[in-house]
Amino acid sequence: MAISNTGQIGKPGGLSLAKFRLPAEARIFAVLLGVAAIFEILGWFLVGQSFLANKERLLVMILQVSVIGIIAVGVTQIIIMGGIDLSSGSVVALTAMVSASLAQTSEFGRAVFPSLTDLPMVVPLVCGLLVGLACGLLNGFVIAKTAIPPFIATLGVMVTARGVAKWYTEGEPISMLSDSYAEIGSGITPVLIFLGVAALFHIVLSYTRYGKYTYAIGANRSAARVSGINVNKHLVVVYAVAGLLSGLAGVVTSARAVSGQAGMGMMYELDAIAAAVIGGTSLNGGLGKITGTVIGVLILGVVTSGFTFLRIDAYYQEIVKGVIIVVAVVADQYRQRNRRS
Amino acid sequence: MAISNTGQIGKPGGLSLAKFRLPAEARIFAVLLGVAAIFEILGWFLVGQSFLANKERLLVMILQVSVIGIIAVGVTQIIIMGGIDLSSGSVVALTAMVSASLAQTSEFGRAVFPSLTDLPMVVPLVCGLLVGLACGLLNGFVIAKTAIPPFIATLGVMVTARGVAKWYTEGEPISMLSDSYAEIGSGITPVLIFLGVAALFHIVLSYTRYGKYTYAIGANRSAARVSGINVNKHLVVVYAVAGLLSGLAGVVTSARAVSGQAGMGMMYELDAIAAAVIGGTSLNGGLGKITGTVIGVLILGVVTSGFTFLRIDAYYQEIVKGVIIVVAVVADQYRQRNRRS
Amino acid sequence: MRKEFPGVVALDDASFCLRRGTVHALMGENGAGKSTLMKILAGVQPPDKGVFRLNGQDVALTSPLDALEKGIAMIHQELNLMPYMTVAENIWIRREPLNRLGLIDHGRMNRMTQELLQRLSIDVEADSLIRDLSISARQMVEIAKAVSYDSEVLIMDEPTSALTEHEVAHLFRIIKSLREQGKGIIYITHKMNELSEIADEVTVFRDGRYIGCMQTERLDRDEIIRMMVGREVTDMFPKEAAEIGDVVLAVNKLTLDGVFHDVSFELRRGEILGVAGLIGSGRSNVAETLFGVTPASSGSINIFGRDIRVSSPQVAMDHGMAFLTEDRKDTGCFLNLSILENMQIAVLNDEHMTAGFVRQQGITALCEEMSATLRVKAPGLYERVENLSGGNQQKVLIGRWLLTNPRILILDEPTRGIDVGAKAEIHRLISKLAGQGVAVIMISSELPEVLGMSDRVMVMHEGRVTGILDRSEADQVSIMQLAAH
Amino acid sequence: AKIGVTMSAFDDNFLTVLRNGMKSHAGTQKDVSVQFEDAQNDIGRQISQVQNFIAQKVDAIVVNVVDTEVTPKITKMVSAAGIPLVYVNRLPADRVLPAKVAFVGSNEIDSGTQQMKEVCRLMNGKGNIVVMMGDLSNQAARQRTKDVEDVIATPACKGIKIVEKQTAKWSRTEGRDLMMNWLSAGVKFDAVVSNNDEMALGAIQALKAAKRLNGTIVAGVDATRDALTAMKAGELKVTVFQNAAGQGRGAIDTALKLARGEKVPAMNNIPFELVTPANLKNYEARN
Ligand SMILES: Nc1ncnc2c1ncn2[C@@H]1O[C@H](COP(=O)(O)OP(=O)(O)OP(=O)(O)O)[C@@H](O)[C@H]1O
Ligand SMILES: Nc1ncnc2c1ncn2[C@@H]1O[C@H](COP(=O)(O)OP(=O)(O)OP(=O)(O)O)[C@@H](O)[C@H]1O
Ligand SMILES: [Mg+2]
Ligand SMILES: [Mg+2]
Repeated sequence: MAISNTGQIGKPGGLSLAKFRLPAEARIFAVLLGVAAIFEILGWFLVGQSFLANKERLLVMILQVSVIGIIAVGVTQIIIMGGIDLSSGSVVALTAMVSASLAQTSEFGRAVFPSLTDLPMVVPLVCGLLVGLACGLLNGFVIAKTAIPPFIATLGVMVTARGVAKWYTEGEPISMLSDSYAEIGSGITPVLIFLGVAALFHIVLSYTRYGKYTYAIGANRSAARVSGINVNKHLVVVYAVAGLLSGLAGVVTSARAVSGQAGMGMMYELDAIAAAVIGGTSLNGGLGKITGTVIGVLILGVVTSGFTFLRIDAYYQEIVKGVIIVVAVVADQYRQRNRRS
Repeated sequence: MAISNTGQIGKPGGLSLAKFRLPAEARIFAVLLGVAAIFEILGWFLVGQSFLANKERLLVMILQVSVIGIIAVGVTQIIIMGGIDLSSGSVVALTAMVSASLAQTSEFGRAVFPSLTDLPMVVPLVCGLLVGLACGLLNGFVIAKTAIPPFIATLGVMVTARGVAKWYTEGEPISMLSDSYAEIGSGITPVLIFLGVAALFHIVLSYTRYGKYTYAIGANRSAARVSGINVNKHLVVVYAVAGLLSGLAGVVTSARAVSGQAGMGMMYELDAIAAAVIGGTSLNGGLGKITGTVIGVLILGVVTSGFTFLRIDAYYQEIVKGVIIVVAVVADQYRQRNRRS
Repeated sequence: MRKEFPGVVALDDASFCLRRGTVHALMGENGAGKSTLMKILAGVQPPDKGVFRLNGQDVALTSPLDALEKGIAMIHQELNLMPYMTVAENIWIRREPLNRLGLIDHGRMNRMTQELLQRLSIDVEADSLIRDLSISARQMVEIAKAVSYDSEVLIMDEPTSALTEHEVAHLFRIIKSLREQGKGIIYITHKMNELSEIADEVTVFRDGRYIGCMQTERLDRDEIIRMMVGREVTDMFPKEAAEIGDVVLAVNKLTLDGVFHDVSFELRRGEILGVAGLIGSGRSNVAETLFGVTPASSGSINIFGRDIRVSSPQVAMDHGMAFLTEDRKDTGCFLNLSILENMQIAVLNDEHMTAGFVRQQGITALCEEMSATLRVKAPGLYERVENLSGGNQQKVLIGRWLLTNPRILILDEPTRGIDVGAKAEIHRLISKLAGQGVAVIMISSELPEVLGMSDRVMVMHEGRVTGILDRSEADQVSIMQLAAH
Repeated sequence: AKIGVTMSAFDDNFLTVLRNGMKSHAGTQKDVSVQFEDAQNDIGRQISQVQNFIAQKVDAIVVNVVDTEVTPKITKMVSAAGIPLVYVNRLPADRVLPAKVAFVGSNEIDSGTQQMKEVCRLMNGKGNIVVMMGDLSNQAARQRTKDVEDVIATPACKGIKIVEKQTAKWSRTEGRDLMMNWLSAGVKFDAVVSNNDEMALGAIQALKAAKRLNGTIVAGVDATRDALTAMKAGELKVTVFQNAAGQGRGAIDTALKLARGEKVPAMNNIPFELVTPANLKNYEARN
């Protein structure tokens, strides 16, 4: 007894190719181009200069958001998995302190660990990553074991990590870092690290089991559990990975400033979340792409450089930045709705 | 967690079984007492003094969190309704600037509005409230009209409002406020305002339709809609009310400091959200009480005073504050689970 | 009426007419547009085109509130209650009685609720929280709420899908009394046997179009099915003979404290074990425990001769089990992921992986094949599951578990909310699997389904097994006796 | 000439006076446009702003650095681009400043030292003090606190003891709360030494409410307008004036000179000045 497939497109019993559909990233990319174009046009009128035809400026645009970008990659995964991470900025500070304290040269009289100076660059790097990883693990364990909302768990870690960063040297900044360590933050290295991390996680999220599980948990946690995914374990792993990336961001930050300071990374978590959401990641989970986040990060970079370029006063920069965050997300939603109807 | 409710609630056939249940506030109150008791005991051992048997200290405990408390009342409603508000701290700053600028005395040569000095106290008060209301309306309208996540909408307003606060006098602090205005922030007035607001909104949330709508929308938005509630309208109203309360908090802050400064209220939003969640309000919406929030606010106050009392270094304060936020919520959840099984 | 959603025409030239003092049943396949039309009538969604008349007057509704004020109330297909509010608060939301101060008079509200519930003989306390009620009690609260509007037109969208026989009978009494009061009632259902009992007229929809309308006196079951599906559906429960083999699963005194107790049974290769019982009898909980979702507190599970501590779904899957849960939306689908992602999630084990990477081509081919076998109706594998009709979502989930090549398949309400055509198809598939030697546990609240499909029937009541019947001795009466105990 | 200025914060009272000093002075010059950026106390952001200025090819960059440990890096970046650089207000950590780089400002060590020395003098070298610190991740907070401790370690002030030391994050309300907590704990002290005027003013409010202001010496740093008003009312006993407007003017002038290729001294110290009720008049119109 057969039932005919009245509405079926393509061969009966089979599935045809998916309809062509503009991917979400393309829409966000259009927003990016739009923003850049506005600055380009205004540039010609107001400054008499091209905004984009300036290699140095293009580099700075990405450079200044590389650290945010590295964090945002980790945060994107967490949001896709249905979580949130408010601790990234503080983890950046803590990592920056710890890794800087291990990257000091012996020339300096007041090293944090006088016996641990002139270490090869890899030591502070690895220790920094480990500190980040530890913070991420802490986030993950608290969330998995206690089932409290990630907002609260990571808020707690945010406050605590900042406290530990200040306590580490009692607020004293850490300077006189070795040249090889400073190398991590100089020239285009931060950009390369950011893009490398983004490429890696693009692949991981799209083509590995780790990625599939992340989306599945975000889309429907209990369904993921019934499908045989060890949800709690995966949750810990994803938060740990995000912590690791925050740690990397902390290393890059301290290498860039050639010093470690407890006030570093303030509010970076919000910029990273904003970048991810502007890039099309849904705060409800299950939806998002690293490519989108990269574009979201670039939008923030273009806006910052654009304002300086147009010599807009800092007050207006902040005012307009808030507006842009909202408008970018609204524009994205609007296009999405339009496309679907 | 189980996918179906293993608690076997209700007999088949539709009989309900209204078990006796400790209200959530009682549990949080126990946490508050526990925290206070710890400080009391430590106090006798370490300082040789009673922590609680000190009228002055009890007053300070509430006084120092009154502003957070006023904000937290508004934020609690928003969270009950299933939203979030990151803009409160910035709205405090903006309101503080605007109302302070209208509360200056003419003795002062460089008033912001030289022609608008020596105004009766009610003018800056009302204008401050209106500024807060306007910010709240902006939040509400953006969220209702564009359907973007409240996290993003209020993040945008947060950044913008801070920018406007800085722009208002180009960062210049506003001082020489009239004595009648300063009155709002002196003595126990802030405490009375906080408790008054809390009592008012306790009644509003429990005994008015406004309250019922708020819970209904947070619990099940589409159910609220099909029950005939104008969800979007109510959403705007609730955000507006929360904005109004942030405005009130801004007035109290500037009156307390007898000056208006653009850096005021930094991170207050997180403290307010933490207080609400510690007090048992669920970030998923539909659940929460003003009484719980008041207790949550008090816990923050007790902890701050307790640390100063025990002469614990500022670093440790921050570290422990993070831990307490997490532990309070975990303790609450744990008791909740225990009770249920 | 016409209504389009992105990519779907939900309603196309649909018409419908309801008479005062009658119960009008509305039938059609999943996705035929029944709920959509009702949502338009209740002001939840605006139509793209078309009008309707109420008492001879054209009306255009702007919101649910507007509909309520014009005398149209609706019980929605999904439950629409606020879990942390009381029964009274849920029923009277937006219409709370106020005292002189303009504050809500909770005492009066509770009394009003108690009166209403008494009048309808619904046994629920006015001040209990919704989250403390069983699903069926919640459904009764929804019904009470709809009745409380005292509206001219009452729309009920599959109200009985979560009710026991006892409550269905009770609901029918309520409906009949409303009919006597001269109200018009629209009643949507997939259950054929309810038609003759309650409906005066039946309208059938197919693919968003009006197909036909007839009086129930002249009702012909096959005729309606033909109108719904477009062809004859002859064999409703195509049970194939399968060779019953060795015991594959032996459950002994399985207990989950406070939920079910001392559940023991055996399951053999090629056998279909039906599980019957009233709603809330604990069948789903047993299934969840078997699959490791809620590990047992005592008792043993023996799979292929070995005692296994099934502590998580992974363990169950490692031993060849698969579990289709009863709630598609809550524990089944990843709504905003594609069909492909939904189907492949349970087979991302080492077989299809290289160093953590998914060998996508192979899996895609398998999924393609599976959806062809199951006749999933969709534009492509990359379509989001959210956009599929319920029946097709169900097929995708069945596909997910079939890809794991299970040896023990647990199906919990495999056809809940599924239309006649799709149902027959799923039944055929289950038989076929049993024929291939898969052992099947099938939980179902529909007796005809249990009777038609099972080799043996296990009956549960309040968390205990009250009997296991052979196919030969199982019938409606014997099962109901054990289920009600 | 185009000058790019990056300030460590816009919402800091003292730095606002400094910024306004630069702005108004630049307004009096011909063909000078100044662009201000707000680093919001974030060193990473500040480095990016400098890089943006370099990409912009401004004629000179003025940096009010978030934390002085970072200056070697900034010096290197800006020098490599051949753009003149002026550090304002906070003394750079560079051991030597290369050509086209200069500093205009005060030596931070002086502020806390002058403040504590005066308090010590008022206390006749003995008694108890409480210290209110700024945000601990901020350099000035640490430096000023250290200065206070250093002064107490000198023989002349040996009799002074720090009984409490806590942060109030630069803010007046937090200063007020902190003081109220101390008072309620029954802490006994003769003087309040605060890292800035704002916290000192908060302390004054709390002391006034508790009727404990009489007989308590309150000392701040910055000589903000509110602080001078409080001093005039006899509430604040000590503050330290830092010539914000002068530093701002000096920074712009130095930047312009460097941009024109003129030679300027590398270090331009504009000293801190102690303000007490005795010399209050000289300062009232200045910040
Ligand atoms: N909000 C929506 N967005 C997109 N498509 C929708 C939406 N609501 C309904 N549809 C589609 O419209 C069609 C009709 O759906 P409707 O819910 O009216 O069916 P139904 O007859 O009630 O089916 P069932 O018997 O399963 O309840 C289906 O194809 C469904 O997928
Ligand atoms: N989501 C839920 N919320 C509250 N109680 C629930 C929920 N799901 C099930 N229950 C209750 O748990 C008990 C056992 O339910 P279970 O689902 O195992 O029964 P069942 O026989 O499978 O019935 P059903 O036909 O509803 O699936 C019942 O008392 C039921 O009311
Ligand atoms: Mg339907
Ligand atoms: Mg069930």
